[in-house]
Amino acid sequence: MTAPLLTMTGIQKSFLGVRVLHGVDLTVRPGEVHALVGENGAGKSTLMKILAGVYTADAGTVTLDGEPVRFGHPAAAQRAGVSTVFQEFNLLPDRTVAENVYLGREPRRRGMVDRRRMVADTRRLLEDLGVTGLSARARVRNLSVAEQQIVEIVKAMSHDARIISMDEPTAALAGREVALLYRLIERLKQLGVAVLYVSHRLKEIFDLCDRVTVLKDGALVDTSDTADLTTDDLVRKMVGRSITGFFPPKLPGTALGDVRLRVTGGGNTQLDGVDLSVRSGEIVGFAGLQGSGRTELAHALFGIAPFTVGRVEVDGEGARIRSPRQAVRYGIGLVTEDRKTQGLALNQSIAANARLVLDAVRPRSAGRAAKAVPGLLSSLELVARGHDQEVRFLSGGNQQKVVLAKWLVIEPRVMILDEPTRGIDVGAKHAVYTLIRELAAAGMAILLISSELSEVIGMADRIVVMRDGVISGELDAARLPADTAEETIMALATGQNTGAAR
Amino acid sequence: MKPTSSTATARRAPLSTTTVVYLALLGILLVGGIVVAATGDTLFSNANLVDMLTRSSLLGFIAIGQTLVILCRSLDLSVGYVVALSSLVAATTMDGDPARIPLAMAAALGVAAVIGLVNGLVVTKLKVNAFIATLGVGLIVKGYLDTWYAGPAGEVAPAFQAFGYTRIGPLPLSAIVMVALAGAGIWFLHYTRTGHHMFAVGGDTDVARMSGVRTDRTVIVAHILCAVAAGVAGLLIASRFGTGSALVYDDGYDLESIAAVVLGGTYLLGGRGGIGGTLGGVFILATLDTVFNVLSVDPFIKDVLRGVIIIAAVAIYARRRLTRKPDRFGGHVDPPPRPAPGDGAEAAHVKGGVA
Amino acid sequence: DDQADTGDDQTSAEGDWFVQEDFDRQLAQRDVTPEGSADEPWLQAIEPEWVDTAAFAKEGGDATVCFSNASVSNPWRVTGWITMQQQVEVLQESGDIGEFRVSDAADDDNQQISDIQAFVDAGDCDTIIISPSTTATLTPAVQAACDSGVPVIVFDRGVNTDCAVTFIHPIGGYAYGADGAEFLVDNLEPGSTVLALRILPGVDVLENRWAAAEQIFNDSELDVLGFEFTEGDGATIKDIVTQYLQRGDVDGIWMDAGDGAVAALEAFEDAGKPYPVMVGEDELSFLRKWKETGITAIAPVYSNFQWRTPILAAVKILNGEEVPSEWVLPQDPITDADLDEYLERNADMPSLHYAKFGGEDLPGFPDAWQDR
Amino acid sequence: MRTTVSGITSRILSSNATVFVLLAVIFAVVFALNPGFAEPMSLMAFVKKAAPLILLAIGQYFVIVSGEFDLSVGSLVGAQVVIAALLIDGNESATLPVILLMFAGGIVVGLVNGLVTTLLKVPSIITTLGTMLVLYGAIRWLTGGAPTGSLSTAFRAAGRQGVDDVPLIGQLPWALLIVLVVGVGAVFLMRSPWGRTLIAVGDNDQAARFAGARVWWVKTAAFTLSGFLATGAGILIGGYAGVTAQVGEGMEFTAITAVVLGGVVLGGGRGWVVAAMAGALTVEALFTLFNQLSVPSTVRPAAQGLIIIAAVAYAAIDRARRARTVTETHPTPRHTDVATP
Ligand SMILES: Nc1ncnc2c1ncn2[C@@H]1O[C@H](COP(=O)(O)OP(=O)(O)OP(=O)(O)O)[C@@H](O)[C@H]1O
Ligand SMILES: Nc1ncnc2c1ncn2[C@@H]1O[C@H](COP(=O)(O)OP(=O)(O)OP(=O)(O)O)[C@@H](O)[C@H]1O
Ligand SMILES: O[C@@H]1[C@@H](O)[C@H](O)OC[C@H]1O
Ligand SMILES: [Mg+2]
Ligand SMILES: [Mg+2]
Repeated sequence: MTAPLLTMTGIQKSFLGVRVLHGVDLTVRPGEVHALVGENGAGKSTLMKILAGVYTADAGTVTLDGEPVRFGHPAAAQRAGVSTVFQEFNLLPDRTVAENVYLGREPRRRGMVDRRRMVADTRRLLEDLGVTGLSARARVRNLSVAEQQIVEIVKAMSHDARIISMDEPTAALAGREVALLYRLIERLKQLGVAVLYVSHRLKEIFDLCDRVTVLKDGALVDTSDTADLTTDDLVRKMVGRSITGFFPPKLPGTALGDVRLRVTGGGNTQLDGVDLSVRSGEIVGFAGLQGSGRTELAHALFGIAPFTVGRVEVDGEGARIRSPRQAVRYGIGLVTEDRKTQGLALNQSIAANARLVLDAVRPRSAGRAAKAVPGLLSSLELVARGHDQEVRFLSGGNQQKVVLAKWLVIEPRVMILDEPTRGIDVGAKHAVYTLIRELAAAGMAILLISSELSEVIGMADRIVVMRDGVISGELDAARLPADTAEETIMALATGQNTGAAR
Repeated sequence: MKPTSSTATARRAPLSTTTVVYLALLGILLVGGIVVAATGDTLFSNANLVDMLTRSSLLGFIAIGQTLVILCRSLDLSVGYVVALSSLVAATTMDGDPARIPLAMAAALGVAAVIGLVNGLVVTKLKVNAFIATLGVGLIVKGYLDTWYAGPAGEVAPAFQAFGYTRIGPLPLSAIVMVALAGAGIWFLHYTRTGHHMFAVGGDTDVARMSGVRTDRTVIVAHILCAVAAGVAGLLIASRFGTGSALVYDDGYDLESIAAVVLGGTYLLGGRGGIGGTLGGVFILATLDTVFNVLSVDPFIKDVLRGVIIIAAVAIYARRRLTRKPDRFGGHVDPPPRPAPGDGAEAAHVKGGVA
Repeated sequence: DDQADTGDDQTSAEGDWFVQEDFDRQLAQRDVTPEGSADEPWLQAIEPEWVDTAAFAKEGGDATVCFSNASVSNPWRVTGWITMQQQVEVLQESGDIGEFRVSDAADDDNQQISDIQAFVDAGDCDTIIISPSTTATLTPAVQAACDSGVPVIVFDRGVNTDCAVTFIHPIGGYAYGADGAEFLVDNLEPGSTVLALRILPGVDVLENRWAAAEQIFNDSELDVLGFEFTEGDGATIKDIVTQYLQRGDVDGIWMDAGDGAVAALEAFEDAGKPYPVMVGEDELSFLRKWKETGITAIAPVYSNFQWRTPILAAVKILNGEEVPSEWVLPQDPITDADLDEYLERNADMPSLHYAKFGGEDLPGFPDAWQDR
Repeated sequence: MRTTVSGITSRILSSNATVFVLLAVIFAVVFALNPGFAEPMSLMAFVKKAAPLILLAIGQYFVIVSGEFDLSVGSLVGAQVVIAALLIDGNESATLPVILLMFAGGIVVGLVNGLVTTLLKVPSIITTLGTMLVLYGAIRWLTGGAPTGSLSTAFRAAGRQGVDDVPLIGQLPWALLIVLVVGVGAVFLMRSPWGRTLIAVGDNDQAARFAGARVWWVKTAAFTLSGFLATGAGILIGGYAGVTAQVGEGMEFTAITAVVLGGVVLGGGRGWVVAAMAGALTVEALFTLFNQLSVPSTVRPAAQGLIIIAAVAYAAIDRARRARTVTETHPTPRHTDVATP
């Protein structure tokens, strides 16, 4: 066994007095692909950012080649051969591929930036990684998400990296593009580069990784060879309990009523042939890979990027929804997948955010209707100093509750939840699930988009699977055999016929 | 490996913004030429050409500098005051003595650089919004000017007047210097790290910082260069006036230079654009002025037309939609949601892999 | 040096803008009887030195007259500009002038330099009239225009070169400033307080006015409370005067231009204070207020009719007739004695019109000045 | 929301208090230098002078808090006064129709600014720079370069007159009443659904749009209010001092400065309209202070520049500090799952 390239020992980190990493250990060997897995909020990204020099650890040591290191800035880590592809995109859309790759370290010749060399080097890096057809001079804005991902990896490689950490690199990739990433990683391995790989997709872990480290609630569970693990083992390590028991049962009295929302032949530039119906009291789950078009579907229904063909009906009546405002008028609510940029006015108070829809769409009755806000917030168990606190000071789970309150106060007929539990912790999640059950019981039609398969399986009455902008299948949750549910869905989502996950 | 990207080149925007700016310039030259011809004159006479180029020089210097700060997502409203101050510093330092020309130039540009430095520091370190910061610094300089220079002061050496009055062939020297400075600016943005970093800082400060760019330093440098460019404009003023003058600060160069930059296609929120476009923007404004002049348009109507044309031009740029996520399904545009230029081209691209 | 209004001598003891010699000469010129008919003050000249212009004579009339105007950015210039256009019309009718080509620099010196250059480059101006924006800064451009061989006429503000065939102007800023200051000295008790309101610093015609006034106040027993720049803005003027009144009495007001004189008087009204002894200008708003309130006042005049003279001079020059090399026009303040006369003559004129505009005999009178 | 006095006090204390402190300090110094200034009559004179800027600042506040700029208000004020003089020309009976026409004109200018900015996507700094040029040129073209005509006595009443023979203060200026009414109106407007939506739009226009707000309309309404209030400012300033050619010039920058001094953040989403009004008062008080201190006219811009930079820098740094303490003293949340910026 080779000497470890990287060791992290006893890493601790707190934010605002809350410890999120409790002494984590991690070793990475040269040329290995090492998976880092765990639930949302387990601390994966935090650990990676400490390695990358974005955060400094409160305690613990990092050694590289046996030498203790301490990176104060990402640039310092990169100089030492530690590169990171962050969870959020880190590129300048208006600059070229080459300019992005060499940002901050543009090669110079006689004091001048050597553009030719920059392009040539980028091209060589692309070739080294076996990427063809991606121009070093192309503007990043014009690239697909997958191509942008490649640029990020090339940028990481350009530092002569010996270890690259990738935080959910496939999060934005569709099935075919994941294959490209597989090839890239294969290639990195050949080049002797170690890869620290974070993903929620277990299939990838087994396909790609040599070893896997599991984090739970900021603590190390253990590290083992993937070859010695089954999917079940891994899930148990991550979650620590049976997934099914985690989701609250359907409330008594929940009844499937009439069809509240119906789409026939819906399509636009991103979607095609969408046929869909959701009944009152029903929870329809939407599964699919990132980029499969679930958010676009939500946006189409909500009038953000409306359907250009097809027909939408709400409670049996044809609905022409061309803007979010009209959607709200039809009694549709949308909890967006990105709270911060789409869901909240961060500098405004909790109360102001909670009554935003009322203020914007129903100004006349807003004052009266807003009287319900405090009660609603307390029933959601919001934790805050007071309702005049600005929402930017709230934790993510509490922020999400404010978003929910904003919609609940208008008592919508149809509620679209796009990744409603993204980035919120286990306790908050449970509260959200309970709430969803209550809404269904109250007769709302619910569309639940989630990338966490367990969530979809655990909550939905019916599961719609999407792939590349079309609905590739529909499953009745009650009839899904528990042990092969995930495989069935994944097969529909990826278009592969074989049971993909092990 | 067959990535999805064989189309990356095909998908590139059809026309760069700079091209559009120069097309607009061409259009205005054409329309202006025809209108002028209709009145029995010619726009493309030597005299008018010289006039056009001369008019563009002063604004050109200022707008070149303004481009740099705007690229960094900042702004400089103090340029008019810097022009005035540097013209005075140059003229009073020179005091008619040709031997003191280099000293005077250095002093003028040095003082300009100091003001730029102050602007940069107030914006980055004191975190004052650039609009207020540079407005405030401008007021401070104005106070100094009004207190210490009641009227024109100093005298430039006769040789120095060459900068403002000499022509090489039909070309005014000042215009040649201005275009050369623009060239230097373009070179700077293309071939220096700091230049590259200006795009990065303006595009996304966090990305720049994460990539190891010293963001504050970059913004400060942009402000210094902007002020120095305004300082060069001050030198041109001094050479044309034969003296230094405080009152030039009232001539509206601050807002006009911003308009020229935006007309040149640089994005007001930073990160996108360049000096080539700005030069086009400056020429557009100069052409308008010359056409108005040849046509003897009432000076007040000039302002009206200028206002309308600036808004219209920027509106046209804004309509040029940025390339976004490629379409998956091209056929579904029967009632197009909102016809925008570029839609057709993009709709033609159908992403493969479905069915 | 016979250029009266220039401020190039900065070494005098009294400050940048005071030149004793010019001060003395201008004050004396007020008492000189000008040559020429008093019915046409715009053709009168004080102590002229005639120059021969035969070299510029042009056959056949129809001359192209080019005019580079600093701006029409204040009421004084607006009034004069109308007068000038009316004068041009007369001469176009008579066939003396063909094309009248104008560029307006909107108070931008650099723009005006370009404008003059454009005239020179165009090569077809028979004469170039220049109303310079700023004395010192326009000098090189005017010099270049002279060097091109075209006869150049400068009026209003001067330049630091006497290359122009003629430089037309009223007596000047010192005389203007002195008229008001002397009036205050004569009409106020010693020890009275005076507030000076100025438009903006750095413009020589205006600086000279203040320099003369300051000189006279220094030699008097008046107490000058201070001077303030107002940019000619009524609200600023009213506010500043109001504040001075809150601190104490103001017995006299001296202004370097009459814009906003009414606002200054209103400040006294609104504060319930007695009117001051007032220096305004021959702007009708002020003259009317003067009449209405019966205050003790004077209206110094910076003869607006001078806008006719350059056009007439151009025709003279192109006819080869001689003109004064420095054409000093009379500049008599309006006093209590002739207030009524000027009010009557301008009864239908707008309030921002200048009483001594001298266009009553032009065919466009009065419409051209009334509905501009 | 509480409307009580204590509510307002706590709002003053919790909002960025810089401007209120600055205002108090300036007044204290002015009173100390010249106790006469504290007399009701002097204060009322001050109010008359300050009123137009306060109206402009309120209008500018709406625009700035929605994330935009309005550079056209100075020109608009000038245009309004000049048009009023042109149309009224001393004819008392024309007063009311002309005032109505002015308001219509102001609203149209605001609408154009708003629609060009929101629908044509022209950055508002360019849009309003354009309208500034257009108004400036059009008005001078219309009048040949300098104002003609004159204002009626009735027109001038709002800016110059008041309710006479009020005990203690003598005259209660109409301008004060107008500012109070508009100010109270603005406070209520900002508490109304529209006001809340406006500030949310300035904070995050995408979130506001996704909540069903018509962003284009909300912003356009803000520009329209700005045009409307600039008209009001024009009526007050024309009333206060009559017509001069320079009226309004540069007031856009003074108004923006006032709003920013009031702690309203350029870029939108933050700030209190009362603080913006206090900012306008502070700017005017500063001019008064300079006068009382006999600061030479020429030095004043420099002092003004320094004070503005200092106040805004202090507020920016103070805000950053507050953000930190608020987070630190925040009771440990049960769920701490997401990064706080
Ligand atoms: N190239 C792109 N440029 C800009 N936005 C994009 C691009 N690709 C995707 N998006 C946006 O990202 C979001 C995800 O898109 P999509 O609907 O295809 O994925 P999804 O199945 O909902 O997956 P996810 O779980 O990531 O939301 C959408 O808001 C979409 O508009
Ligand atoms: N800057 C920050 N300030 C405060 N809390 C933070 C910050 N960054 C992360 N946290 C918290 O630290 C915990 C770990 O977050 P981290 O992003 O590392 O999780 P993760 O394992 O990457 O989750 P995911 O799978 O959702 O990406 C979370 O509770 C998160 O809310
Ligand atoms: O233009 C100037 C005018 O404003 C002033 O009143 O008198 C002198 C002129 O030069
Ligand atoms: Mg993460
Ligand atoms: Mg999604």
